[in-house]
Amino acid sequence: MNKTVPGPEDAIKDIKDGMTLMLGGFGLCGIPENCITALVKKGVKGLTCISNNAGVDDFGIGLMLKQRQVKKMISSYVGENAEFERQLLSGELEVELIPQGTLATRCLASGYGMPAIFTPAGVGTEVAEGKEVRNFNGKEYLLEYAFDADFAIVKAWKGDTHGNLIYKETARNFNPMMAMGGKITIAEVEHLVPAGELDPDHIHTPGIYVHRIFQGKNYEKRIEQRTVRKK
Amino acid sequence: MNKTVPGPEDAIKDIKDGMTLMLGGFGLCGIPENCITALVKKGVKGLTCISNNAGVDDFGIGLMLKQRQVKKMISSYVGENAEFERQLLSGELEVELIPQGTLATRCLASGYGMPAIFTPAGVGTEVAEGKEVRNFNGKEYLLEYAFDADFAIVKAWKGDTHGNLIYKETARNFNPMMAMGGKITIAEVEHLVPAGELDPDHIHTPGIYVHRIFQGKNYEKRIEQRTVRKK
Amino acid sequence: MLDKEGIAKRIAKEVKNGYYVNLGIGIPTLVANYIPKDLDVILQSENGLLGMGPFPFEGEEDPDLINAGKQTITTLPGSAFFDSAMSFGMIRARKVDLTILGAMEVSDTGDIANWKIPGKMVKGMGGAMDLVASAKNIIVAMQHVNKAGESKLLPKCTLPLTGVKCVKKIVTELAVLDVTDKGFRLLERAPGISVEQIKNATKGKLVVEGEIPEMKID
Amino acid sequence: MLDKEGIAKRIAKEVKNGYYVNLGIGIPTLVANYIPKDLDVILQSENGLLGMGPFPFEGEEDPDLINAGKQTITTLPGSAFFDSAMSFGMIRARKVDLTILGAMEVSDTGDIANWKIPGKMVKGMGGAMDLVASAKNIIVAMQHVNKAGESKLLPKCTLPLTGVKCVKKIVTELAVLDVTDKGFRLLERAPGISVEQIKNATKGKLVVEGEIPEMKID
Repeated sequence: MNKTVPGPEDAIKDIKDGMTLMLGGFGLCGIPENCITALVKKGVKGLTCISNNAGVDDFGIGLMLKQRQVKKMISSYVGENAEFERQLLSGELEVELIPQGTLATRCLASGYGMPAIFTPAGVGTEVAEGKEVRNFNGKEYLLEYAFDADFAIVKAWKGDTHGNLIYKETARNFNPMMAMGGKITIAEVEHLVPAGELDPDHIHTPGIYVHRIFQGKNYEKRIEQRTVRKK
Repeated sequence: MNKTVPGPEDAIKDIKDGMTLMLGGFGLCGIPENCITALVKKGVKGLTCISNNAGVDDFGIGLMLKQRQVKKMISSYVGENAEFERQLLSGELEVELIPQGTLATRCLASGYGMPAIFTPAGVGTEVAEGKEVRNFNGKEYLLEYAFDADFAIVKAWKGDTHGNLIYKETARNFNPMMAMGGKITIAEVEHLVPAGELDPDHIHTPGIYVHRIFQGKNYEKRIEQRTVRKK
Repeated sequence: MLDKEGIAKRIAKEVKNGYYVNLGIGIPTLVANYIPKDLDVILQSENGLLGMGPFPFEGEEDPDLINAGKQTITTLPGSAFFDSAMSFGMIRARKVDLTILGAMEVSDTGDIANWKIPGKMVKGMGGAMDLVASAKNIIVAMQHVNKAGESKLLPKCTLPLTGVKCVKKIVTELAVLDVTDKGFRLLERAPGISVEQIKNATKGKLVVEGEIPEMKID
Repeated sequence: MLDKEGIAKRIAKEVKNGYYVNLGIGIPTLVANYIPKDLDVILQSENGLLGMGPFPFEGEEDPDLINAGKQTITTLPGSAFFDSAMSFGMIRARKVDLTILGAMEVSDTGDIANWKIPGKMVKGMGGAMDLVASAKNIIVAMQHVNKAGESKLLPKCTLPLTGVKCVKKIVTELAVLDVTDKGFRLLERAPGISVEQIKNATKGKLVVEGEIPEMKID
């Protein structure tokens, strides 16, 4: 069950204008750098991107925004970048802001074949507008729907040729749920190994959820907030 | 954050007659042997047990059934034991049979703070009787509720003093969801290690879900169907 | 007429390269033995394993490593373990390409009954209801008639249902049939079995169009 | 009057042994510095970590290891990583004992507004709406009045809400207050601050019963 493709260009070759993509990562941590570069190069447009954040001006999804490839962002927190703000205010870019846990759980719902979930996040706020509210045991919850994404693009630390993935530290974040939630899932990994080299007990995303995998290159892994203490 | 207790008797000491327990395991694989023995010794009665299976006559939950400690079983597959059948037919024991995936996902819902989930399992069957049916995108789903269990009792392979757990192979099964789903969660482990010895990337159940942990003893790990091939 | 091994052999031909397959208990389990070695196929065991291998060698049984039938098994290179919520998650999300399971009855609209006989001790549905409710492709392996000689391919199931309108294909000792909008469509006859015999053994609506070839198994 | 560090110090006194705590960005982050060393407390970072440690030493930053504020951090013995679905799962399931976060406005019924100012660029709510909707105990760290001198403790929030009826306690530069059925209940005065000053700075319903002690922080 070899799912290896040579590189990001092959992995994303059938991503078309107007499609909906899930992109893993939290901030700039655990983002699919290679695929983003390939998407920028390919120049595919009118995309709806489901991603917790929108990158910064010159890195991550910010690179796609700069090229005006994104029609709509579905995120929980954006605006670390000026170009994003400009496009938003000019009406070129549409943004749907949703609570972070709702975002994560709607991805999980897609991957677990659940059409909708209930969450209390946003009850009584403008997030609840137009949504079904339901009371369970005296507490109110919103009905939130699973996502319907054409592709999920994730980044893992290690992966094998069957598509099994292992993430590193907090670079895990949204990647596992998105890997499960896409109709077609592309994984880029820092270390691609033959099937059998990963401990089956350590795998975070089983290969059944992954359709294409490749060994990524030249990871920059930019740090957004470098905070340190003195020795 | 030391959650270690000396042994199973201490771990289960406040389990009372009439309570609802989740018990991990699939068949006899990954069951909390030490806690079951302690529950039998304690003689607590009138229990509702949420467990995928009900053990065999002389092992697992079968030992509790023999002592008539169980009022109700909530399971997906039972009847590997004669005493169970006798009690069921005589009306001493109540059984609620639910699909295995529904059982697993209702546990997950408890652990993820979701009051209910939607699943297509059982639509159009007697499992759907009295339940809300809802159509999403042309497919029908049942609304199934999260469980409300007083205690969850699980078995892991390794655990640390903070309650972090790692399961082994298919002994994982229902244990992680139940560990998340109980109001109070007790974990028995084959290898209890100091906090810091487990790789944080390998942990299946984070310690926040576990309230008490102890090093189990004398695991029999009985095999239900010994199937082999010749060399 | 096919024996159980014959039914398993015929079903194995439905397995395609790259498939993730879930095999039920009984005849479906035998299918694994007949999947051509040159196909890349991964077996899912719904208790929490992808990449189920053969039974262990004597003395190498691992009590922590079993399949959904509670049998001792082995893993293969590339195997992955997961919990039961994820296991049924991938089943519900239709990531499993093919589900093969046994049945007591199937209706000509694709309903299936395989978990309960009124009056008998009920052991439970296990994962069957989840599997049939979600699988994108379900093949049923079953006997065409029961021990009393009565058809198990019916206009309507008489036993409590496991799932509705879900079965896609049926392989019995007599025939291969698809479930279509018009009822059971006869695709192949078992070696030595006539269309007439199949008609007589099928109580549900049966569609016979054109020449029905004899199935090829080897 | 307390400075930011003072507010953080006072809030740190609310942290009990054995607590799992989620700290928001801003003043709440400072609270970690004042939790007594003899308490066993574990910090949850909602991007997927239990057991958040201090900032790394210079040169030891790991880009794969950040907190919810995107700052480089470290782990501690007993840390565990998990995905964001599980992270918000444990938040929704009320496994986190205490949530501390900032606010722009709080109402005397416990509503909170802290994510959006109409007319300004909206960055998003991040995890705040999930946290306030589910936390069993929420303490808000905030300034009692805004830069224009207007009270931020109101009868009704004027800004778009983050959550309703969720705030339990508020610590400001002037006071510690509980949110009760009857409104804000004054518990403690900041050093040198009079009840009258707090009354003047509080636009929402304020309950003052008996002698109000001056808070002790050291």
